[in-house]
Amino acid sequence: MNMSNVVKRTVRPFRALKFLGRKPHTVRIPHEQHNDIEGDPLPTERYRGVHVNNWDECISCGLCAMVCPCDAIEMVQIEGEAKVRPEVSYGRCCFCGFCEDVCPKDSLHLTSNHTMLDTSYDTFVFLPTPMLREFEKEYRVEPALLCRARKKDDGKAEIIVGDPYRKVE
Amino acid sequence: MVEDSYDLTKRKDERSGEYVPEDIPAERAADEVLKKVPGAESRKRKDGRVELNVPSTSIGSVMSEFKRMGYDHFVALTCIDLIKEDMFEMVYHLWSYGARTHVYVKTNIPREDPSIESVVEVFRTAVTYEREIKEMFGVDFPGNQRLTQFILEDWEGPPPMRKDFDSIRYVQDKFDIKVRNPKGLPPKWTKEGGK
Amino acid sequence: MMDDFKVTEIIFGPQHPGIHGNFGTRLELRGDLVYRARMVPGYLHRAFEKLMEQRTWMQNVAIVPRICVPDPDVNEMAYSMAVENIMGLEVPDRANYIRTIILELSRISAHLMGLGGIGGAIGLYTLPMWTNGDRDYILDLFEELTGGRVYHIFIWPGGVRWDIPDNWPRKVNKVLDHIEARLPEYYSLFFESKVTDARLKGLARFDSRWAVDHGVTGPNLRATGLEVDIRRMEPYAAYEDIDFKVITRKEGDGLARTLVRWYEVRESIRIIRQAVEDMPSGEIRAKTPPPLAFMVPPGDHFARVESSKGEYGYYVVSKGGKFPYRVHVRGPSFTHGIDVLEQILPGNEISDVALITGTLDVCPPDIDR
Amino acid sequence: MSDDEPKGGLLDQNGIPITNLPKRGFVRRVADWASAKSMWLLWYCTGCGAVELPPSFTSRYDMERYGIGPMATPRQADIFLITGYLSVKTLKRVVRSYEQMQDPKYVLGHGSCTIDGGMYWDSYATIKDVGLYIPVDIYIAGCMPRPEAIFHAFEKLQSMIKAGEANGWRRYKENYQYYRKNQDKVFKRGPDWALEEPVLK
Repeated sequence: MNMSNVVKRTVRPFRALKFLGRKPHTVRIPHEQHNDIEGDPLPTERYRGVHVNNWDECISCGLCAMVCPCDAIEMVQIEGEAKVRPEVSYGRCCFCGFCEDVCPKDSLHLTSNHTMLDTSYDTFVFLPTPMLREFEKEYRVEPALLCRARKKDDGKAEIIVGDPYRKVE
Repeated sequence: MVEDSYDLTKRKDERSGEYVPEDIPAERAADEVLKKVPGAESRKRKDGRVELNVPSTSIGSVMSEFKRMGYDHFVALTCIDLIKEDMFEMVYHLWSYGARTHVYVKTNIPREDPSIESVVEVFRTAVTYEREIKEMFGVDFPGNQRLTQFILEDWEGPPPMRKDFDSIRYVQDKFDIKVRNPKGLPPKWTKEGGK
Repeated sequence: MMDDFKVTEIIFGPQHPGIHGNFGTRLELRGDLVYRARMVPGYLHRAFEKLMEQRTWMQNVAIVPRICVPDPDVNEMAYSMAVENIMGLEVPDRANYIRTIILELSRISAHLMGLGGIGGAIGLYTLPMWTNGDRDYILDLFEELTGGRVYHIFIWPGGVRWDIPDNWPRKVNKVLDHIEARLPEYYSLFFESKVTDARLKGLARFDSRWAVDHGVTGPNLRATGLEVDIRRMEPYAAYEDIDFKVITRKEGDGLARTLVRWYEVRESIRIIRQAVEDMPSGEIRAKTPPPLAFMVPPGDHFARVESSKGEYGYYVVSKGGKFPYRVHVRGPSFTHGIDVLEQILPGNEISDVALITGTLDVCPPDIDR
Repeated sequence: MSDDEPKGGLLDQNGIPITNLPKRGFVRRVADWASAKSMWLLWYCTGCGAVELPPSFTSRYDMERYGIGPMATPRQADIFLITGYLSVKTLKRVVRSYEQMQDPKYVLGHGSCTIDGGMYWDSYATIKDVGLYIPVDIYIAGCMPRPEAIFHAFEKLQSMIKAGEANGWRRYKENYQYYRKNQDKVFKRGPDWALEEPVLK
C-alpha cells in the first residue's frame, strides 16, 4: 500500500461530516405534517382511505357489493329504512376504490383518512356515513364511534351507534 | 474500489462457458420438430409466436429438439385442469434469446392417474415447476428426483389447484368464514355443473 | 480434510433477520462451509392462482399487485398485457407513456430497496438508511398519482386509471434530480468500501451458459455479460420509442450483480426523463366494457415484462365469460430463488448465505404466490 | 357462553377485553412506564405488510424516536408485529416464536388481513382472524397501513401499557386451552415443541 492510499483512506471518513449540514428528511410524525418533495401535504385527495356514503344520494343499487374483489361490502336492510345500505368490513377491504368508480351516483367515496385502529376486531364492520368527515383533519378514524348496525333475528339490522343522517360540514 | 472491469482471482470455479445465442425462427424450428415427431401439429399465431400440439409420449424428444435449435430458456410450465374434457393440458413455454420468439408446446394427459415424462434432463429449470405441479395438481413426473413437499405443509385435502377442489367450501369448513355477498362467486366448473 | 468436520444442520429462516422476507433455508454445514442447501418456500403462499379463478377479470386487477411486494406494478402490467392481447385491445399512446413512467419508478424503488438489503447484509447499515429514505420520495409520487403508497392498482386492461395531475411531472423531475444526486454518494459509500470488495468480489459467480441453463433472468443474467432485456427483445409499453442502454457486466459475481442494479437506477432515471418529456396527449384508456360486464373471448396469451428481478410472465387462459379459466404467474425468483440457490450455496461460507440471497434479489412472495 | 369460550374473566362474550384489570403495585407501574418507552420489535416479516417496515425503521420515519427498534431473536423482543396475512405454514412459526417471547409481550395485527382475512378471505392457505390463535392487542386496518398508522398504533400501545391495559399475554395464559384448540384445528404441532403449558405466575 503506497502513501497516497494511506492518506486517502485516512481522510475519506471525514467527508461524512458534510452530512451534518444537511436538512434532515425525517418526518416527525405526530408533530409534523407529512409533505412531499415540493412541500405539498400528503395524503392528497386521490388517496384511497376509509369510505363515506351520502345516504341521501345512495340509491341502494348494490353495484359496490358486486364489484368488490374482497367480498367486503354487504347490503344491509336497516330497520325503518326503505333501502338497503352498504356495510363495509375493514377486515376484508383492500382499498382498491372500485366501489367508488362503479357508484352511479358518486355517493360512495373513499376519503383520505388512512389511520384506523382498535383493540377489538368487531368495530371494523361499520356503515359508511358522512359522520366520518369529523375525523378528516387528523386523517385518523375511531371506528368505535362510527355508525354501526347489529343484525337481528328477523334479518333486519338496527343501528346501535351513530346517526347516519347527521350533517357534517 | 471498483474499477471499470476487475479481475476475478479470488475464487475460480468450474461454472464457466460463454453463451452464444442461436437465431432460428420459431416457424423453422417448429417445422424441424414436425418432421421428427409424428402426430404433432403447429399453428402460427397473430403475434408471430408458434403453438405446437404434440403427443405426451414424445415431449422429451420435442424439448431436446427445441433446445438444440437455440430455444434455451425454459420460461415456465403451466398445467391447466380441463375438467370437462377430463384432461390436464401441460403448456411448456420456451424462449429463444437469438430469435427472440416464444413457443408454446402443448400436450394433453388423462386426468385419471396423471403422469408425464420429466424434462429435467433437458431443461434443469423445469425441476421446480414440476415439483409445484406435483403438489398443486397431483401430476406425477417420472424422472424428476426432487418431487418432495414444496409449498403446502400438513395438507390433507386433494391437490388444491384442481377445478373440483372447492376453495370456498374448504375455507368455510376450516376457518368458519362468512360469505357477505354470495352473488359475486363464480359458477362451478365441475363436469355436471355447466361452465 | 472436509470429512474431519461434523455435519451440522441449521435452519436459516424464516424468522431470521438476514433473510429477505419470509423464506426458509435448511443448510448442512461442515465447519463454516455450506455442504448442502435446501430452500423451504411456501410461507407466503396465498393461492393467488386459485383466487384469480374465483374473481372476475377486473377484480383480479386489484389483487395481482400483491404477488411481488417490492415491485408491484409489473404484475398489473403483465396481467393487463395478457388480457389486452386476448381481447385485441389497442392501448393509447399516452397510457403507454404513463405506464412506462410507473414501471420505471417502481424499478428504481425496488432496486433501492434491494441495494439497501445488500448493504444491511454486509453490516453497512448506513446504506439501507439512505436508500429506503430516498425511496420514500418515489412512494410519495406514487401516492399523488395513484392514491396508494405501495399497491397502486393503476394499470389496468385498456390503459391506466387516471390521468396525471398537472404538477406531477415537475415533481417527478425533482425527485429524479434528488436521487441522481444521491447515486454517487451511494457509490462512494458502498462500492468504494474495502469491505464490499472483500465480501462481494467473486461471490457466487456463474457464467452466462450456466445462467441460461438454470433459467436465471434479469439483472442477474445481465451481470454475466449477456445483453438480454425484455424491454429490448419484445418491447412493451413505450420502450420502443425510448432510447436506453441495456446494462451489462461480464464478471457474473455478486459485485457485478450489485453494480448492474446501481447502473440500472441511473438508466431508469434517463428513461423516465425521456418519457416525461415526450409524453403525447390524448386518451388514457381504450374503450373497454364496464367492470361488471367485462368479458374476455376464448384464447390464451403469455405476456412478459422485465421486472427489477427478472422476467415476469403471466399466462392467462380464457374460455370466455366473466372469470379467467387459469392464470399462471411466472415469477423471476421461482427459478433463481430455489434451484439456483440450492446449487450455488454449497461451498460458500454461512456468513455469505444472506448476502448471496440479497445479490440475487430473491423475492419470496413471487415464488410462493 | 359455552364451555369452549375462553374463561378467566378477561374476555367478554364478544372476545373484547374488559377493564377490570388486576391491581398493579407501585413497582409494576414504574416498570410498565419504563418498558413502554423502550421496546424491541421482533424482526419477522410474516406477510406483505413487511414492505412498510423498512421505511418505518429507516431515516424517513425513524421508529427509534419512539424507543422502538428491531430485534432479531424472539427471546429478547417485546412486540410482535404481524405484518399482514399469515399462511397456515407461517402461523405455525409465528405461534412458536410467540411462545418463546418473554412476558410481557404485545401483538399488533398490521393490515386488514389480520382482522378478517382481507383480500385472501377465500384462500385455502391463509388464516382469517389472527386473534383466534394468538391474542392481539391492537388491530390496524388498511391495505397496507401507512407508517403513520403504525406510529399511531405504537402510541396507543404505549398508553395502554402505561395504563396496564395491554394484557394480551395474560389472556393467552389464562385462556390457553381456547387458543390451543384453535391452533390444533389448523396445524399440527411437531414432536420437538416445548409442550409445557404456559402458566400465569
